[in-house]
Amino acid sequence: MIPSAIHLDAVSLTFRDGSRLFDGLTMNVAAGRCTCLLGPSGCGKSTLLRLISGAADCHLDGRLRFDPDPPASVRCAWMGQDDLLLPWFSLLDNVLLGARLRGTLDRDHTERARELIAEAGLAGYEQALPAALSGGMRQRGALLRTLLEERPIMLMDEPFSALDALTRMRLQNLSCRLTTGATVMLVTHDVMEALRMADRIIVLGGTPVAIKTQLDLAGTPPRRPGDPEIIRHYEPLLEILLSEAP
Amino acid sequence: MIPSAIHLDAVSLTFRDGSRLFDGLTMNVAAGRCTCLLGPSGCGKSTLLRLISGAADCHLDGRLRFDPDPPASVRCAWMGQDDLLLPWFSLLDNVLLGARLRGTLDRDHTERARELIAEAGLAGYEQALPAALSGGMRQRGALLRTLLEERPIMLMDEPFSALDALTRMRLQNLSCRLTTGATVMLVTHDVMEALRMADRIIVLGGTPVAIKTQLDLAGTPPRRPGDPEIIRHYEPLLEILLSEAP
Amino acid sequence: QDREKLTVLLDWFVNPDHAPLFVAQEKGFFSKRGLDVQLIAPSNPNDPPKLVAAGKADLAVSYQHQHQMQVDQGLPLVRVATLIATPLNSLVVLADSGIDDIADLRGKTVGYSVGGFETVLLTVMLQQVGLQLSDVNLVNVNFSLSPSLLSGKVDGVIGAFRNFELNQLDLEGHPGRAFFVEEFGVPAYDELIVVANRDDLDRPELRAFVDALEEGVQYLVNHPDDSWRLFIGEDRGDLDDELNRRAWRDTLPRFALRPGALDRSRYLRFAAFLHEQEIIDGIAPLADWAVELE
Amino acid sequence: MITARRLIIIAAGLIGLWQLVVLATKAPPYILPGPWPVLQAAIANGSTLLHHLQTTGIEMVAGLLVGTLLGTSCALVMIIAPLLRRWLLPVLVISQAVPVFALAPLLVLWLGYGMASKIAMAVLIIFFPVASSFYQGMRRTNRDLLELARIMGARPVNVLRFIVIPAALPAFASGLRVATAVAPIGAVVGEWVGSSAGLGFYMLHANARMQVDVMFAALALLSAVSLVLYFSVDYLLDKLIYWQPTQGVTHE
Amino acid sequence: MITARRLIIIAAGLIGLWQLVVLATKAPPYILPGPWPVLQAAIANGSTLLHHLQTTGIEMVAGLLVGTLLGTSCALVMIIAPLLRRWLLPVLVISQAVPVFALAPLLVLWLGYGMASKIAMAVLIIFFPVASSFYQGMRRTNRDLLELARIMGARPVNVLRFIVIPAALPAFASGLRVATAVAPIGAVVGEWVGSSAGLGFYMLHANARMQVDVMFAALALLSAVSLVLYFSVDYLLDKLIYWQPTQGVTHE
Ligand SMILES: Nc1ncnc2c1ncn2[C@@H]1O[C@H](COP(=O)(O)OP(=O)(O)OP(=O)(O)O)[C@@H](O)[C@H]1O
Ligand SMILES: Nc1ncnc2c1ncn2[C@@H]1O[C@H](COP(=O)(O)OP(=O)(O)OP(=O)(O)O)[C@@H](O)[C@H]1O
Ligand SMILES: [Mg+2]
Ligand SMILES: [Mg+2]
Repeated sequence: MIPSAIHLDAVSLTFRDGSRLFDGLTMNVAAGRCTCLLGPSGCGKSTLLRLISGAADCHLDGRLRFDPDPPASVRCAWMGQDDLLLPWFSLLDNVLLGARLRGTLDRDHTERARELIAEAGLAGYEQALPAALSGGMRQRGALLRTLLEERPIMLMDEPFSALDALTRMRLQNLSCRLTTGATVMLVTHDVMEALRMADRIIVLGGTPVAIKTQLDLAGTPPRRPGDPEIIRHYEPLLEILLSEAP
Repeated sequence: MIPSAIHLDAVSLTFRDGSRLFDGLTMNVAAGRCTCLLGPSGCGKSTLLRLISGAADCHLDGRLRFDPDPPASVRCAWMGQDDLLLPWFSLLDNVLLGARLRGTLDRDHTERARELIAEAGLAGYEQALPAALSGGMRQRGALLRTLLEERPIMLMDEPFSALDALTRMRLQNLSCRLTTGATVMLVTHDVMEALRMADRIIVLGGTPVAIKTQLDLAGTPPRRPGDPEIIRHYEPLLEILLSEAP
Repeated sequence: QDREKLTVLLDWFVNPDHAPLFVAQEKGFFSKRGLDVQLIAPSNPNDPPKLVAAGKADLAVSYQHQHQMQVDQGLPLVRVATLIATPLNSLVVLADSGIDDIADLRGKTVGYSVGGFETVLLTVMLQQVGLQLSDVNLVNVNFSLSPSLLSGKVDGVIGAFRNFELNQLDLEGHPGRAFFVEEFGVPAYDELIVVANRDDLDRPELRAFVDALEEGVQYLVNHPDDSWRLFIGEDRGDLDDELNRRAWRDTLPRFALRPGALDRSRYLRFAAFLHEQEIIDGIAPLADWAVELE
Repeated sequence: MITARRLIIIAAGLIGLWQLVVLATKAPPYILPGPWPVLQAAIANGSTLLHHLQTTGIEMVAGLLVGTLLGTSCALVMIIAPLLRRWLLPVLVISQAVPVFALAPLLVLWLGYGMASKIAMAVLIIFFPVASSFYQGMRRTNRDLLELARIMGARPVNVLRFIVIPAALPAFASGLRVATAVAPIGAVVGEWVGSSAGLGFYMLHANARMQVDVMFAALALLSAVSLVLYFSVDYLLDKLIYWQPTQGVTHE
Repeated sequence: MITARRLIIIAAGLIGLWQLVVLATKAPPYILPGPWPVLQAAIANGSTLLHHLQTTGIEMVAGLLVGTLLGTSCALVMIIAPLLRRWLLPVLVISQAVPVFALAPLLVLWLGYGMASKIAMAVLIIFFPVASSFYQGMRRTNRDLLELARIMGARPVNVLRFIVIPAALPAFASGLRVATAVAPIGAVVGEWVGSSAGLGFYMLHANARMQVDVMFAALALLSAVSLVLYFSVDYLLDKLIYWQPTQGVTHE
């Protein structure tokens, strides 16, 4: 699996209702690295991920390039802000959705899914329907479904937002392990999370929305909570985020 | 508006599928105070809030008491983990839902809703349908809808989980201001948030789920980020949350 | 064993009008001539001749006026036998309705079921007393003749069969009064006939069928009581009620005793009548649409 | 929206299909005439057809309106009063199982031979899909929304108005589409109750006179009107559910 | 589930209602007989009725099965091939506007006088609600789910199987409920195509001979069978959509 770099050149979007987002946004996402997107609510993070995944329902001006450019059907894995679990499938079946949809489901894959489910603290809930799961459990299901995809580009929209500190840390570690080598784009509102997971942090903001700050971090994610890199960047980053856009 | 204390005596729940939750849980929530619930994902925080709101679809053993006990129709305001915005209503109409459902909508109320929407950073989106809003914008809509209710008991399930740091802080402040005097129960996974907002923090955990720790905080919420009470409790609380249940 | 299959479509549900067919069937008059006759009842009297024309059945029970209209429309059909040799159609009112004469119908409502022919009958009858069709209100009651008359929703109905609806009304305690069409300007005609596809005329089975039918009629008039038992026999027990018994009695004298015989000038006379009333556009040579089988 | 050009293409396609069926099955003209003789018959009887179409059109639209009203009312009653539902639902189901000819005399007895009995019959056929779909749609309202409303101390009528009914609109629309498609047959069947005008009446009449081409001309006219009615309603329904833009499942 | 006791109560209620209508409207017995003479007629013609019921029962079930199959197939075709849909949908709509008597001779011509033509007619009436509702349901599949599947590189057939079809099952169920309710009339109308057995035939027959009580006995039997069929299908459909337990909107 060769990871792809993602290049956005002067991107502007127009939604169906005519409203516009971005105004010539240019962004480069390094191949094989984890890029975390931070930015105020409503600034366009989710839309950006959808755009890259091909799921955005809007008109694109400007250019979106992948380098190298794998076929669309094996390019991305995407975890949206909603869990999008299928209510008629058990947790296990939901986690296995990708393979099932491609018709490539086999015993190994199922075995692996079971292991990951256990690792995510969901052992015993394999056969439960989404309606009988808690919000955080559903989110973990969606995460595992995404991680099992193993694509060159992994897009994750606030994947740990509904998890408690301990579970969150575990799943961050799991995610890092399973996405090593892939180009990861991760949207989060948790500064600590961004600092743990990212090779590069991009902060969006302003009107029109543009890159406010870009920050490259040393060391290999996931960083331990007390990592000096985290301590060094925490306060300044938070300051940037808490500062009002002009 | 006289706030109610909430008493759970030896509560056990049985879901429709026969699975059980809690085993004689006893919990007292002080009247007029803000109680934050922390605990691992899936431990039953949301279910607890639903139980108190009367929305839980399960069998209750044990007792649930309110003191004083206002009529059910004016007892609680509830914000679930999902935003539950009505897709056919604009943001403004969604925020006004309570009054509209009770048939008490008037100009003052609408004016107030508009003000709150602006205060939550959503000015200009009053007429937008939920489908055209970002996740965090929808969550703010749901929060405002709840805050406008002004009930003796305010139940909020991870109300800020989809918000960036700045917006989150603003809405925490807004919430504190608008719920002063009410009994607030707030579920969160963010330790800092709990320390800012709570008069009392209850940590759930273990099997069967029980109260692991209970912590009373001095001072009036919302505390400022550098507040000594926060600094004092942050590390120990995080430790408890990160410690494996036996 | 290898008897010739012959599918015969009735015009309507099984009723005493079909007695000769069933007597012939039960007495084995068909089978002894090497015929295996299957009788099928439709619910729309228009369809059977069409299906014979399309080759989906061998014979159909039809009405003379319907037959002539279909021939006029180019259907390759030929009358090969007659089942009932007099008109049955009549205009019926309730006896206590105060309508003693057709002239009393002025301004009243008259129900009918079959557009075209029945309205023509009514027109001609009204003409006898100096009225026009526009002097009455016409309503298509779609075969719901007696109920609409009984419930007072119409004052008269055209298309009522004298052997049937009159008895029906009587049994409900409201006797009717019939005005017979042939007594009010309509030339006499055959009510029920049997038609075949023109291409089949040389099939010997058809003549055999007519012969069996004739034998059936003869048995019927000679042994009416036994025939009744044959008619309601076996799986037609539900036909055994007062109405059918009366209808049976009233139908007996109306069967064609020589089913195969054709009164040519009577057919041409009726064709002229239909033509005059603009029911048919032209009059084809008789041999094209009505024959006596050799 | 369907443009005039597309309409013409579709009409041409349908007529071609018809001709194809005639040719392929070799159906004789007195059972299934081809488009050409039917067109001639239509032209020859144009004004009569249009005259009868008027009657049937009124019946169709009136039947659709009254049927929709009755259907939604039934659905609402069943939602509001679950106890009543137990009694109403069987009656509704039976109402669908009763054939016309059994009811016709009753309707005429109660309503006479005027428009009323025909519309009643059309309504009987039209209302059920609406009632059933709308009821099922309302019954599937998100439970959490209902709980939210209850906690808010909502008045039941407002829960219906602002939550349950909008949530069931897609289901209602689906039922109304079925109802619209059967509206023409509802009107035609209504005319069998006893009538002196309308396309159904005229078809029976032509059928009895063996004017098969005239009957098919009436049929073609009825079909055209049904299509117009159906696609108009379809368009309006898509507008009505403004928050759920329709799109294909596959990418066109 | 409906218990035997509840069934009896409902039956008694319906019969009471019937008697009430008779008394209230003073309908004469030759138009609407009361329950009592009808019961007598039912007993007197018991074996005949049951004999005809068999035929109609087979037609109903076969019509429902084939109709559901055809309906789902049509819906699937319209979902899979939007281009084809443009042509298919008008044909389906027209198929609902064509009255029986126009089609009957055609069906007999093509399918003969046997069961086939009757079932075909029943299917024609039954399939549309299924096709329409199922299609609408599939068209409303959550867009995000479809995008997710596309991103996953799903095979289209699997998207249908695992996402689109399950998502449309509630809508399908709603359509199938309507179809089940009209299945009896479908079978009855099918028998008008030309038959010598079946409750529809028997009713027409009894009607033509003014045996109104016998006709209503057949009607009552047909109604009872429809109710059983409807509530069986209703029950099965509730089971089929296992992830969406039904509940009342109001609190019973
Ligand atoms: N309807 C249900 N049927 C069966 N089990 C249920 C049902 N709803 C919830 N549960 C179970 O109850 C437990 C608690 O769920 P709950 O949603 O209250 O958790 P939570 O503490 O809010 O978790 P999270 O932080 O992930 O939101 C979970 O284990 C869940 O599986
Ligand atoms: N379908 C749409 N039509 C119109 N506007 C839209 C649509 N989808 C999103 N938007 C607008 O685009 C902007 C960005 O939305 P997006 O969901 O990308 O934000 P976000 O950065 O993910 O925010 P959050 O942190 O709250 O999830 C918002 O202002 C939103 O109103
Ligand atoms: Mg987002
Ligand atoms: Mg929860």
